[in-house]
Amino acid sequence: MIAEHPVIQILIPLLGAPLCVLTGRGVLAYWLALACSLASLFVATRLLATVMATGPIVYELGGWAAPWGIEYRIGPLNSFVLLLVALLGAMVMLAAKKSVESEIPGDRRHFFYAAMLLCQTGLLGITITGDAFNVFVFLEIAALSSYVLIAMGHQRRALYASYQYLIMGTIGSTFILISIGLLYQMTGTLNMADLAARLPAVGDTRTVLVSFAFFMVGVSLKMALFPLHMWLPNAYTYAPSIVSAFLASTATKVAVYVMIRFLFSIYGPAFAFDRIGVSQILGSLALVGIVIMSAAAIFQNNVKRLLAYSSVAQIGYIVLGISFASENGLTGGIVHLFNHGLMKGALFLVVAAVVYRVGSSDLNAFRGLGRAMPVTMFLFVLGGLGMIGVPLTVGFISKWYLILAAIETGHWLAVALVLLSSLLAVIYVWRVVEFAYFQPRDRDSDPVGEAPLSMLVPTAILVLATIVFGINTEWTVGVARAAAVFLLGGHA
Amino acid sequence: MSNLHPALVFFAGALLVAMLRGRAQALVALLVPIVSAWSAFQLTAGTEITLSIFDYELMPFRVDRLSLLFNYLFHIAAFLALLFAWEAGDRLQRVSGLLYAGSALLAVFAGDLITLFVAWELLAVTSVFLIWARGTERANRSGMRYLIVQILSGVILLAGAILHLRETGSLAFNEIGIATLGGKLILLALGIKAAFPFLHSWLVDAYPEATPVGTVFLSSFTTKVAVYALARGFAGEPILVIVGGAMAAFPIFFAVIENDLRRVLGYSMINQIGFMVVGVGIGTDLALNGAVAHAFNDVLFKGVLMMSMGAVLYRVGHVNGSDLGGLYKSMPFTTVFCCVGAASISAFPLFSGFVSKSMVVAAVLHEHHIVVWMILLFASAGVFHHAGIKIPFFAFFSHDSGLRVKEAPKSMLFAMGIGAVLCIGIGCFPQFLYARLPWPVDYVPYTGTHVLTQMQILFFSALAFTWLKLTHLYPPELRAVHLDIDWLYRRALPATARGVAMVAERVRLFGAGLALSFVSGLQQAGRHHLGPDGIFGRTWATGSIAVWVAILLVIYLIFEYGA
Amino acid sequence: MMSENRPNEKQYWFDQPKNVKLILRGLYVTCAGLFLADFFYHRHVDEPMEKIFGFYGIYGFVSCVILVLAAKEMRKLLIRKDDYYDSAEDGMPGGNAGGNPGGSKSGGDAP
Amino acid sequence: MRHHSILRAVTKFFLPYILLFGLYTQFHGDYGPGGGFQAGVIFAAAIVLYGLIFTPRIARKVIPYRAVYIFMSLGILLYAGVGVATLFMGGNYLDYNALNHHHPVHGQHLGILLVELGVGITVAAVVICIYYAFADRLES
Repeated sequence: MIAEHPVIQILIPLLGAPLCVLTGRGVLAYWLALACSLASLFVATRLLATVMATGPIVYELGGWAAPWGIEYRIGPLNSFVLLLVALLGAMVMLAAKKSVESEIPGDRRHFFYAAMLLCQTGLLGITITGDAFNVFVFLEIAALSSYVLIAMGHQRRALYASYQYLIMGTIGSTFILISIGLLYQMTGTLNMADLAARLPAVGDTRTVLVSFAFFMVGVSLKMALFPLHMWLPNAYTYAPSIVSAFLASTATKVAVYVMIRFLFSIYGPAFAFDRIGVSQILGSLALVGIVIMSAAAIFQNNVKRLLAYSSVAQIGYIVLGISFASENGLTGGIVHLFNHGLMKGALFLVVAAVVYRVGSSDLNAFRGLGRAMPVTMFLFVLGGLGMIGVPLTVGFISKWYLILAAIETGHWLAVALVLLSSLLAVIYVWRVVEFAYFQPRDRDSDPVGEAPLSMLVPTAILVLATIVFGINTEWTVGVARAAAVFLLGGHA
Repeated sequence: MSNLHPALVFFAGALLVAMLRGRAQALVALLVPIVSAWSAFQLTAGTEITLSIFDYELMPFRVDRLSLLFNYLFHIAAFLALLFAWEAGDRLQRVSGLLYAGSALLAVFAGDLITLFVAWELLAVTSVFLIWARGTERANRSGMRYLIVQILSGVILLAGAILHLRETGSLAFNEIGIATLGGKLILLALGIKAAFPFLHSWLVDAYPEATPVGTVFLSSFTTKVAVYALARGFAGEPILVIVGGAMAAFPIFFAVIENDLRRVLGYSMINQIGFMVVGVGIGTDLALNGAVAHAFNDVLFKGVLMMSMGAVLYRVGHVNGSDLGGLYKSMPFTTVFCCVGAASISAFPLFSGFVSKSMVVAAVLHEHHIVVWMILLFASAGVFHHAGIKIPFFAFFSHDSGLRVKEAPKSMLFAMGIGAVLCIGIGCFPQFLYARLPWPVDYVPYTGTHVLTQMQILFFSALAFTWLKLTHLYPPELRAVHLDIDWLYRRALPATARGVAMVAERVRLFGAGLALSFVSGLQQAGRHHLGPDGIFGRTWATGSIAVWVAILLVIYLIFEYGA
Repeated sequence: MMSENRPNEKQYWFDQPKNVKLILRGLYVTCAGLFLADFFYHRHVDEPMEKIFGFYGIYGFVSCVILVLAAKEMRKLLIRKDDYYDSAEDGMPGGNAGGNPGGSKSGGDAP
Repeated sequence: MRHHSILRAVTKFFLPYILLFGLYTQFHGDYGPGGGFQAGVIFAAAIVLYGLIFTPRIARKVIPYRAVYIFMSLGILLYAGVGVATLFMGGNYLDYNALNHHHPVHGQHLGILLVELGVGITVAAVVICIYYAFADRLES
């Protein structure tokens, strides 16, 4: 049965989405979506276990062998990302019920869950496929459903945020499509492995160079790499809280995965890093982004927005790791991709809980919550420590490898800026802590209670994971290192 | 024989204390150091536990004579602080105090730089709550500054450790030296925690803002861990002799004019650390023994002094020298204990400071560092002046301020009393301390010459104080703030930033063209451009994002063709 | 050192000026004794400077006087009002950008 | 549009042919030009035309929202269901050969027919749904 797992991974949410629509109003849609997410997580876990035990899995759709047919090819890297998406999907879905009931009108909830599942389908599909065009298709599935999800936010500005995301996302997808089209023109194939084999022969042509430029810009838009991040803060701020939690922890990470995959397994490090020297552009954008966006996060008055800016900064860390193109750098980037997903998911779930109880994600809404919602805020503090990179949390592990890689390659400026941004992270996390613990609640506001258990448990699981993986790094770093070695060695 | 890491006992104890309330909480908190001591005092030098992580061999637990000495010290200090906290403490302070003491133990048993770094950051994160527990706006801000500086020290230590690893291939925490860049960075990190000159302002900024209990904890651990680390990593670095001399001398000037008596103690703490740093810098067995022995004694007598000031703060609500006086009438026991602490820090014969400080001074004399020796003599006189006389005089004697308060709670008196007894005990029977010093001891503190010269210095200092006081040459205590190096980042930097912004605004009004664009560039870097209305914070028009897309595409294309 | 405004209160030992005088006299006598002890006791010396008669006493006295007078001069330069920093921090229009140590304050500033 | 009698008459006349052409495109798709995407759009065009001429309100009586949603979902389920069926019959996902072990070519026929039908249903439903969404906005 494990042989069929790759396609089952995609089928579960794909079939779940229309079924959710069919169930109509009522809570059935939620339980169905939850069941699908949990099943999806189970499959992802088995896939990762199998890949780590026996090596890559290949699955041919429709029985057509690659390069004619579409194949799903699962190695250490994408099984790791699959697990991240499925895990966050499941945890967010566990927490979703109450939050969705308070934020989404009753006649739209089943559509909401269908869109969530479709988004998950898209993200999982991007990750799992071994076909460049198929990446684009799933990219569009994920993107279209996330536009819908963001537009469901209850403020009117959600529509504008969604519209802007739609324009930017479409430009990004189109650029990627143009790039894939140019590659197809030069090589006549869409299969990634086949592309990698044929590209070196035509690597010096303008067509390939232009395709590379289009790809890099398109994917930078998708993953909100500074300075193409401007769609992200609004999208995360005005989306329903649950959607913010899911997208912030997975969507941009999957885009980063696409970049890693194209850079290392299609264009190849020799072309991308040695011939073009993309490190310089990526590295400098990442560094500027890390510092400016961390600083921008400090001055935000809405916690969702604050976290959104911090996300852009954290994307910078991942990209910085990739730009080193060394084993440690790539390991750091990949492990941070996973770790940051955990941390941001947890933090946004905390915000979702606050929005559920207090009705706002404004900093002022956090006043006095340290007393009113002690467990929730404690989880926020723990998650925040991870963002800072305090030892014994996952954030430290990622930064450790990034700094190690930066020192190895002699990028002293990068070392200094990464350390500086840790200080900035202290400040922006502190701002929330200060409001929650050191500012009294307004007297005339209604008393609030602890977040419901259904939201606390998944948040606590994620926070616990950030600490467990911060102490026992064997597993996460092991997988990330395997992926890094695979990427560097496979096609170098 | 035991292999249990005492830090674990403290961490577990903190967890337990966090769940209890009332008297049970205070009692369990008090039991933690006792329980831990029961196993920790059985540790024997040579125990090592290694661990493989990150592809490196780490040694989170290494016991030798140096770490054992600090192990004993920290257990005693934690016990005294928690006893002191019996009445005045709360859950937050007990838990963070226990975690803080545990982190200090983690640090002294760290056999590698990574464990040291972890402990280093834990020390910062756990202790800041002792400042914040005060609950005032000033304490909040001061705590934040403290945290930033401490975390900064941590990241510098980490950077240094990584460099050290690259340069020497080892993460072991032994002799490091300042030959390499990594070593220099590590020294800088230790220097921040040890309050080297110009890096010291966090100490005098934060310690007086903490709670009465908090300052007792704070004064016991952070700087002593730093001294420990210096003794282990940088013994015999000549630069430390100079740094230590400066440390011993400059704070006493500030201490003389400072009004907040706990801040006075903060300055005198830097002064005492100066002696230890000189000892480490000399690096002979005698000097190193003197340094660590003095660290040991400093925790005790500084603890007694901080506790007595804490008791005053607890009863009176402030410790401003200008508004105190005559308290000996209502707090007689506190007065006595404070005087014992003052005598110890001033190194009166038969008090603990005498038996350890003199080791450092003697070592300096042996090595013929005449200038440093004179500075240390000056510092000895000075410390008697500001800590030995000024603290008890202005708090308990001086003119009667009319304050009539209750004597300190019994638990506080017990804590101070035990500390005072230990001070006198070590002063009278130094062999108990000497037997536990890490290096072989061949030193006799009580010689005629030594006792006589010390008495001469001290009594003539007192004579000077009396004379100055009677002739009204002595500066009165004033309710005022005195600038220190933290002025640079608390006022000068913001003011400069404001000045730049203001000048920029002027130029913007007058100028055009190049000046304009330059200034607007400056302004963009300014604060409100990052906020919700700023260039990086506000919502961008969709079109302008698209322009960026185009720009980036062009950059990529140019870059590729250039390559 | 008298608390005239509290006539009914118990008189403490230091409230009596004669006791204070006693203490001071004791101090003078001890100092004189210690100073003269240099005549009778042959100190063990390491440095030539130490041989000077009454070196330690003189050094202690002079250094303390210098210390206090220097500190007094220093105070003129350094003294500021009690609420110097408090007013400064509130007066700042929204703090300054993070990145320098002063950025720590933006953590404390409520927007 | 109530007074445009000519348009109303012509529309009534054309509608069956448009629908029929849609079905032709659908089921002829595996032999000639056509297929689910095109067929769905053509089919939906008939409904859109009907709605334009006879007001969306009446069009919604013919095909109510609920039906649109159900068809939308059913289309995907049919498409994915064929794939699942091939899985259960021992092939890879969407391996039509597995549908008929004796005559793989027949299996191919059946598979492509069903999959295209699924695509057609979903596309038609989605296009109608988009039209409704816009029309509702105008009306309200």
